[in-house]
Amino acid sequence: MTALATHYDPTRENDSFSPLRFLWTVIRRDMLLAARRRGDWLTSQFFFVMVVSMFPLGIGPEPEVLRMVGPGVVWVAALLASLLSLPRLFAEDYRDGSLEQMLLSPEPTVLVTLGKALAHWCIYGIPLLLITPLLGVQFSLPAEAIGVLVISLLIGTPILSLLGSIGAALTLGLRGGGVLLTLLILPLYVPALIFGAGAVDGALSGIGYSAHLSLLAAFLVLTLMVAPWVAASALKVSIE
Amino acid sequence: MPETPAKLTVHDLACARGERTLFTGLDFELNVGQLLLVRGGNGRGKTSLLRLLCGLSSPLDGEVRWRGDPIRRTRDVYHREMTYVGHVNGVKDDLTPLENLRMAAAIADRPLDEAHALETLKRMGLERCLDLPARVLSFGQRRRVALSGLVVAGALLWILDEPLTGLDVHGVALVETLLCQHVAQGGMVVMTTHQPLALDGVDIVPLMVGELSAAPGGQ
Amino acid sequence: MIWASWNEFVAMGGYGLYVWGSYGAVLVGVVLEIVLLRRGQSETLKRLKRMQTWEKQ
Amino acid sequence: MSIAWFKYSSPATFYGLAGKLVPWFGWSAGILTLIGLYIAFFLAPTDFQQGEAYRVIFIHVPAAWMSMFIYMVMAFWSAIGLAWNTRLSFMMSRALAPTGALFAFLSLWTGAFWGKPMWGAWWVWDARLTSALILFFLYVGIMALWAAIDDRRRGDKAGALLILVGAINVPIIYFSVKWWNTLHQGASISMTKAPSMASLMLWGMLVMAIAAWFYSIAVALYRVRGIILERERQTEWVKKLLEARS
Repeated sequence: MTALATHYDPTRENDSFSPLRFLWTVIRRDMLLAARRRGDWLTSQFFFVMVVSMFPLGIGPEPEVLRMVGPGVVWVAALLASLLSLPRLFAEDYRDGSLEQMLLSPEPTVLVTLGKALAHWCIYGIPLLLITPLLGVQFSLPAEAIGVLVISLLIGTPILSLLGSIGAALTLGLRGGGVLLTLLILPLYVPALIFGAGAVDGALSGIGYSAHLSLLAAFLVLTLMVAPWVAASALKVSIE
Repeated sequence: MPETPAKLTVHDLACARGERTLFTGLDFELNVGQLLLVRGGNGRGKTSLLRLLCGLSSPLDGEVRWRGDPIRRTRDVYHREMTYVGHVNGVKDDLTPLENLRMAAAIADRPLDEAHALETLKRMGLERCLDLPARVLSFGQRRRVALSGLVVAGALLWILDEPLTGLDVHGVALVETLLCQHVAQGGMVVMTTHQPLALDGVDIVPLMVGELSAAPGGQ
Repeated sequence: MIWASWNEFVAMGGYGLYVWGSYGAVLVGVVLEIVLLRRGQSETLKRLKRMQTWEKQ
Repeated sequence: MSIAWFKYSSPATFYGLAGKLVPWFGWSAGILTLIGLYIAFFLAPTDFQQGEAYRVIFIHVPAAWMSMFIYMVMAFWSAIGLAWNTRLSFMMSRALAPTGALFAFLSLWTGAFWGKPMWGAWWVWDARLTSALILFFLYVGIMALWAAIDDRRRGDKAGALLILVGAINVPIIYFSVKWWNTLHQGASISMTKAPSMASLMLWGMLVMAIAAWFYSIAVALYRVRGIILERERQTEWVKKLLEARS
């Protein structure tokens, strides 16, 4: 048995990279776990495709109508897809006790929630961007509009993950957590939806989309600054 | 930072779950080389006390101090020097025991010596299932993975909630030797258990939880 | 006074449905809230009373 | 420091104080409402543009104001509760939520009933109405969260966090909806500036707003008494009170 290696070890104190490394650890960990369970990931992507594909069946095949409705439909589907995959953010770790171990890490809890939100974005957000062009074609959107749609989703999906992490932390361990999470977080998604879908509308109608995208980016920055802290205190409250 | 002596002191601690007050006015001090054995019936607040000591939950009243400072303020120092093994193992089903150890060490921001980790896993009797996902292991084996994480972490203060549950006879013997070695080396342990413990030569501080004011030494 | 007669007041210049629809809804909402509140309060008291006697045994 | 007073005022004393205040606020709300209605229906002239329909603003605008004002008061109590961990602040925000939700719903209802004669449609995606709709969803969300969490301490803190996040978002939602609305529909007739704002109308709305405010205080204090009883069930003073009650 080696001696107690890590008594209180002052040399560790000034390791300035440990928060970043810890953040990367949390992200890498969630990506690894998601890779081991590819089924969940696939269901979320297919959910997104199927929800979007239902609308033309409901609205009718005329290209002009679909072009007008397309951006809103894709964006609302992105909201729903992220809300579907958010309860899993903390639920499994909470159930098998590893969430407690993460809260007992010397690194601040904010990094846990930030890391998990970013991991959720990488796992569930980015694949959405790859599928969107196919769906854009389905709604006969011109190439430029599809480009703006993908960019708006690129800026928008982290917002969905960050705000969603607050909802996931608040509803941790509650019965009916998934529906409750949607009820809590959907109103907070409204600005992202308006700016995101509005950008594509702007591109389609030619009045320009840069204003929308910059406002969306501003909302992303605000969310990035607020959401992890709120989610961290929500986690501490839920774990109590 | 000047190295004040490692000491866990609890001052006038009170804990409630929902409406019920579990205990009040709890005072004790744990020094290096001691093992605090928390006893008490089910639902009397043993687990709640341990979670209060870890800082996972906040007390109704009173304070927990590590090296003289309240753990709320010296959170990073305290969490670097303690490890908690709760009822739930904290072992991920999709990862192999080695991956679990490596991930736990990374999360706890502790260096992991690969050889030492493998050797610990073998010593904990897990050599046959090193590359199997933890999902297929029995509860006892998963418990051993959690305990090997404890050994690899090498923290000063161990907080263990019923570490012996699910372990067979060899497992229990193994844990007892671990505890003896840890305390002998100047470590500290806070643990709860319902099973009898054969810990020779260990300075055990018994603590009953559940009466209104838990008087230490009421073995 | 603006209103020559009672039914002119009720007609509200042809917009009676909208004006009284709004004020009526507010009245219903307020009355409903007060009634539910008082009933809820008395129920709470009864429930607490029952729990108290139950705990006393 | 006034906040300290609140921290040390035990629920028992607050229960008594609230009990005394409820009838005062209740009756003054009633009187003010009568005055407001008198102004609305008997003093305010007929509007040449909209005839009598505009009289709905005497109830619609105060309801909209109150729904936002109550949410901000709830955010205030949530912040106090999280900062000083005072149980009473959490109870106050729980007591206010149903009344806030009622006013949000009423502002939607009266908005629709006013939109019909003015714009010819029961629901118009006007910036204010849409923000009121989203504010109503926020109220529903917070009450759903409280209902879902049994443990009171967790419910209080989780609810307070959600209210604060919502409070940060309310202005952003209003701005984004306004931006979205003006782009699509062009500047529609905005609610408050419809008829020339004669000072009489402003007075009418102000009186009704204060009446609604007093009403909310009375209802919130009444509801908070029930919450206090429920939470302090184990304490002596509640037991004595219950015995006296039987």
